Amino acid sequence: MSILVDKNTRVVVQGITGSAGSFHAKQMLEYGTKVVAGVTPGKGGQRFEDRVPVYDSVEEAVKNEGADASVLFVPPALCADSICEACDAGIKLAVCITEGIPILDELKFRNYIGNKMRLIGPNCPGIITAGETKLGIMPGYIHKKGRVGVISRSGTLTYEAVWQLSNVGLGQTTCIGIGGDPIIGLKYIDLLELFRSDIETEAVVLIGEIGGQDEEMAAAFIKESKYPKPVITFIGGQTAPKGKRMGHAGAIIEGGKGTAQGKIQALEDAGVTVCKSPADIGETAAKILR
Amino acid sequence: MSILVDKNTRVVVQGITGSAGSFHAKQMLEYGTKVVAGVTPGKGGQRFEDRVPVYDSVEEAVKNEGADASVLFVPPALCADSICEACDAGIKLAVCITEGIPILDELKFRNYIGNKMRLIGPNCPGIITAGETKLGIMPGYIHKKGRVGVISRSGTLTYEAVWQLSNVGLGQTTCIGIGGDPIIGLKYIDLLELFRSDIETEAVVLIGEIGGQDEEMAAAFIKESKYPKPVITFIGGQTAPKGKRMGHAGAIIEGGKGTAQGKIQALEDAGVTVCKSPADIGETAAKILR
Amino acid sequence: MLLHEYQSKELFRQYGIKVPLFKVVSDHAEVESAWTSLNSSKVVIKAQAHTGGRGKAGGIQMSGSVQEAREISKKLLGSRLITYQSGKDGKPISKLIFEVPAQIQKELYFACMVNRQTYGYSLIASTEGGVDIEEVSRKSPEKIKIENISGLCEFNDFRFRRLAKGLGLSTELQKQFVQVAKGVLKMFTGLDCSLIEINPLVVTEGGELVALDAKVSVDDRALWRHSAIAEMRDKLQEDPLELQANEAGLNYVSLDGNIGCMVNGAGLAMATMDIIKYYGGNPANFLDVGGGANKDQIVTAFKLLMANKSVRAILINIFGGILKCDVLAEGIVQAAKEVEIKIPIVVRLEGTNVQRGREILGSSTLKFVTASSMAEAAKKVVEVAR
Amino acid sequence: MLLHEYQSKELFRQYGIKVPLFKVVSDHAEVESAWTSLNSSKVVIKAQAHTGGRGKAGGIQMSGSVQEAREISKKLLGSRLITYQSGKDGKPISKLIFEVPAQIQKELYFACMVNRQTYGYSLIASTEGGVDIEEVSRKSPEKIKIENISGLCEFNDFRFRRLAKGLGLSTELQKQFVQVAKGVLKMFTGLDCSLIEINPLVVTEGGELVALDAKVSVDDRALWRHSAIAEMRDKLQEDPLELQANEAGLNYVSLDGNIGCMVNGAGLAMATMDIIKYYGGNPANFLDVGGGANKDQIVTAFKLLMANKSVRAILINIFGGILKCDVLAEGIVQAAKEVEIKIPIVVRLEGTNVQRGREILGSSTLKFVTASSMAEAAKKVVEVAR
Repeated sequence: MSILVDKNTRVVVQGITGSAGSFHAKQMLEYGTKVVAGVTPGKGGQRFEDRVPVYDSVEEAVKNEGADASVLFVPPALCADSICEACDAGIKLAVCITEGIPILDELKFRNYIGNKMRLIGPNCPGIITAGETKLGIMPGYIHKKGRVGVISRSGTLTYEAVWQLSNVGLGQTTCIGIGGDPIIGLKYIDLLELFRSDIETEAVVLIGEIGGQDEEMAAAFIKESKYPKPVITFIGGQTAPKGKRMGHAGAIIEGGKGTAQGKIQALEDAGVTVCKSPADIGETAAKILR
Repeated sequence: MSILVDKNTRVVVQGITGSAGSFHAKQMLEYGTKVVAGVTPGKGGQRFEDRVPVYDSVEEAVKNEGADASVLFVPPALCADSICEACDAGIKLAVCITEGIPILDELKFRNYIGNKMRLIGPNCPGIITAGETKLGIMPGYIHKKGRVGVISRSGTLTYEAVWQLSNVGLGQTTCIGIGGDPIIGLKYIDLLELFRSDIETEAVVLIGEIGGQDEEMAAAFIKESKYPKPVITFIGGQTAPKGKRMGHAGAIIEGGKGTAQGKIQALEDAGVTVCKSPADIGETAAKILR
Repeated sequence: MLLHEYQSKELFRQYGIKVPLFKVVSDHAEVESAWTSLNSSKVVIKAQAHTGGRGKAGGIQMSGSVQEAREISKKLLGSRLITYQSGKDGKPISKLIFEVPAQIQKELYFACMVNRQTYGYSLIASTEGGVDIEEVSRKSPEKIKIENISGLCEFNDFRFRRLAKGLGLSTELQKQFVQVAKGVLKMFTGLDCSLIEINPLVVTEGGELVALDAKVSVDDRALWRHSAIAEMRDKLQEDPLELQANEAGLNYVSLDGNIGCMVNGAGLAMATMDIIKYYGGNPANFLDVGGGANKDQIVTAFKLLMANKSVRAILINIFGGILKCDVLAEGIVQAAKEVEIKIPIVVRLEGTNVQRGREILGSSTLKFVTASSMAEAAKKVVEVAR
Repeated sequence: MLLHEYQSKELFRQYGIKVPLFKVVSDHAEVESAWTSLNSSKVVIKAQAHTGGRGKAGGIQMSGSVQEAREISKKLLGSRLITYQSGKDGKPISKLIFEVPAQIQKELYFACMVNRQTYGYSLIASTEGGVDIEEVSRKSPEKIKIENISGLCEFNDFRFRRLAKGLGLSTELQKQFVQVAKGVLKMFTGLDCSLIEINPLVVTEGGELVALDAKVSVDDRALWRHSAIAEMRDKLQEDPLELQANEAGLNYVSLDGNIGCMVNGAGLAMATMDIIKYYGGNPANFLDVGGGANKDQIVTAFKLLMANKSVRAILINIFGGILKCDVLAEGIVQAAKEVEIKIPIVVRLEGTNVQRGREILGSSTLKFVTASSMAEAAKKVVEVAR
């Protein structure tokens, strides 16, 4: 089993004719993802790799190919529009890879989609159900069908964790990079909730980093809901210089939260196993699951 | 019984220190309405008529006096803000009397309140449950506790209908002027639905007028839901000159609907009794209810 | 408030919507320089008047020389343009547009308005531009494409593209269409418009999307926050009585009958007209004195009624709510002092402060017929107006 | 992108937020006319530099005569301002503000930023203005009032009023505060700001609410739609290496250690720093080459690392996703041709196109230590850097 996506997920790639879009659409096809359509306005009628039909709009991709999920490789300036388009077309899950979207655009599409569509990202590697389907840019071969769910704000650090899980023989169920931007779609809590009822997922690896309060909220959720599966975490940025980017007022609103120390404290209070080194994630999970 | 408001409704008057606000707040008090607070920013701390406390914000009125409904006598330019304020403060039903609110403001507060708060109006006479409470500007004495619910887009034409119902001895349960603006809160359908389960309401008088499609939608609702109570209507503007205010494009979107003839046709098709003369509303209702 | 074509086009330019090169001519002396500055062998001259059907009525003419332009301008400027939409008196022409003619490949229709049902905006487009869109709507509704825009979302390029694709535009024209739609929505929301209509929106031979005509209406209720737009009002285009009513905060529409009506509330006013007809009479006007009328407004309202020489009887039908009956009564008494009233008046008063209202009327020297119901009032006024 | 105080205040004026009368002085020759035009017996001179703590560091001085102003300007213009926040090299002063001093009755704090949790904006206000707000937040959190604004609604006067009332302002000042808050939100959303901070926002003796200082930061990602703002960038205020990195689309932060790091992805880059420390080493920098780096960017990244003379070893930790390992490898080989590399390099490659990447590195003349895991790489680089 898995969460959110599996081998039956029918994927449309928005921005398929761009360079990142076409490279990763090919990679997804190779991995086995059902890429049923591409969308680039003005390029409808083409075929990508001689097989995937390209449309001018997501609406047409949904109508003609039954797409139910979308991966977006769309330039930052056009992303908000494309996400709203996916939502209106009836896409159930959108994965936005794009980095560099203006934050006010993020606010706007986040408010627009509300609960109508699930969004992963933006500025994320995507989601993969090992051995079944990938919607994103993660290298497929590092994943191995297995027993652990992975949730991470980071991109490459997720690969690191996944690679370790594969090397210790545990493998993964579904891995999700939720994205590094301040405004994102699904958060730790939403995904922990989904992993709770996925019987194949025996443990969850949660990769966090400094900034924001999402890890603290996840800790509170784990504690209050008496989360039934072991959670293993690593928090990046323990040695990062403080305040390089944070204005004064930002520190106020987060009231001293947002530091690696605070997050680690909160997670340990919730009974979560916190790895000291990012190289210990796989081993730690292996020890816990025997 | 009644719908939406009764003698226990705790009312805050927004704009109570203005001339219309203070006049009608007094009238409401006289009618027996529980006016528990007034709000005028900057005038908090006063007492209206030596008894009703005035606050700077609706929030304080709700917290200190338990207000659950609001009547707004606020200038058009400030109305959108005041409606959002009522919504945020937890008011359940707001009645906006104000006329002349810019339509884009109406769009904005209508989107803002969504389903969080019920709104009557704007540009309406308000709502009254005969013999119990009135939230609005209708002359109280014309109403008589009785058997008929009244819903109307008009102000004074509602009084006319009510007066007739009182004179023929039927009286009213609750009467609602839903407002004459293009963008309003509760519509015919919402109120018909509420009247359906009000056991004291034996029939509904529905006063419509030219423009928009709300009467047609009400007709469709009555037909499709096999509405269980008799509905008596009058449609104003049967002899009004056409197109004085309508741009071409407006006529398109309404596709020939919006005329008195179209509305009457739709209502008669739905089994509704349509009065030819506005003077026949009371008599017609009396005949139907014996 | 309706804008003139030239005003609308100047705003279009500010919002990035292409319009043909044009000059405004208000005086014969300006013809020469306008002609020269346009540097075109032909110039379209368009009368600026608030009415449709200008073309068929001679309000739009092509000139091939400055002499011809002079002649056309001489004929148009200062005259009244009578079209099938303008009413029998037509509309005054105090300004002309001198415009470089567009090389038209295709004529489209495009409009934006508020959507009452979705609490947002509707964009309406058609491949049948330059003609009466209501006609198109009746005969070939499939040629009309509608896109509903949420009142909240600003990201609608995909909707604009869908509309453009529905019109069968090329990819390049789709892009231009998106810009036009964006500009129109920005102007609509930024200036509190109630209608923006571009008919036709043309595709030129050069492949450009250009607004050839423009009908823009701004929400009167929002003019307080757009002082520059409010100043664009051309009062000469409005019916003098309606204008006077408007300035007094009254809602007045002239009609053909002989019974003057003064009513409070639009619904009751319409119903009053309906019942007058029902009893065989003919209303001379629609007059809603509004919810909160004061004494001065009642006086003005009375003068408006009396200004119509066809009026043979007056029906005052007031059901007091915000407007209190005593205020109305005082207004009538005051008006009677200022205006000589020789025709019969039927009064029906009910509602807030009705007793004081009746007393004031009763103790005045004014003669009138009273009625205790709307039906009685209507019957009586129809009778006396015969 | 941070703006200078004078730039922020000029924008404030456009958005209806009151600021003191001021002149910008970039050159000694302008002192006289600035002084005269202000027509004030005293003038505050403020160094324009991107750092807090200007006052205590002598960056803000009062002058009582044009001579004094000349002397202060001479000292400040062209010098570097070193404060407790500026870093050891300080920030260059190439402009001054000459400002009429405000008669201060009360100092408030006011700021606006994005709220990650509510998908809207937060307005933050305090009665404790003119001081370090983090300090206030720690010691008297009850003195800080926060109002969350929806990302959609524009009607928030009641929220602004609530905030103003929470500060204990009079009704008149509440009205002014509403205008300030409206202006700030309009500017924030209109210019894609990421922070607007007014500290202090003062109540003058005359009862006016005036922004005495201004810290405005604009979202770098949105500068493409604000060309006028983008041009305000003062590159002299930025760390030269960070600036160079930024212009190449890289994310670089200088640190104190001796191990240069090149990593893709901010998360992995932070984790790499963490693991270096974990094994007893000290990173010389944070360098995220980003998701989609090309060969030229890798070359630049390499040059950045080598520009830091403290660096005694380099750790390259790449887990290829969008950034393909072969592209990275080609970049390294190219960089090695352009920059002489005498220090040890530890490379750990994994991910997309890793085989080709390893082949490229393997077939080059470049010497490096390979590692097959992150832990191994960290251990090795810490070892060789000793």
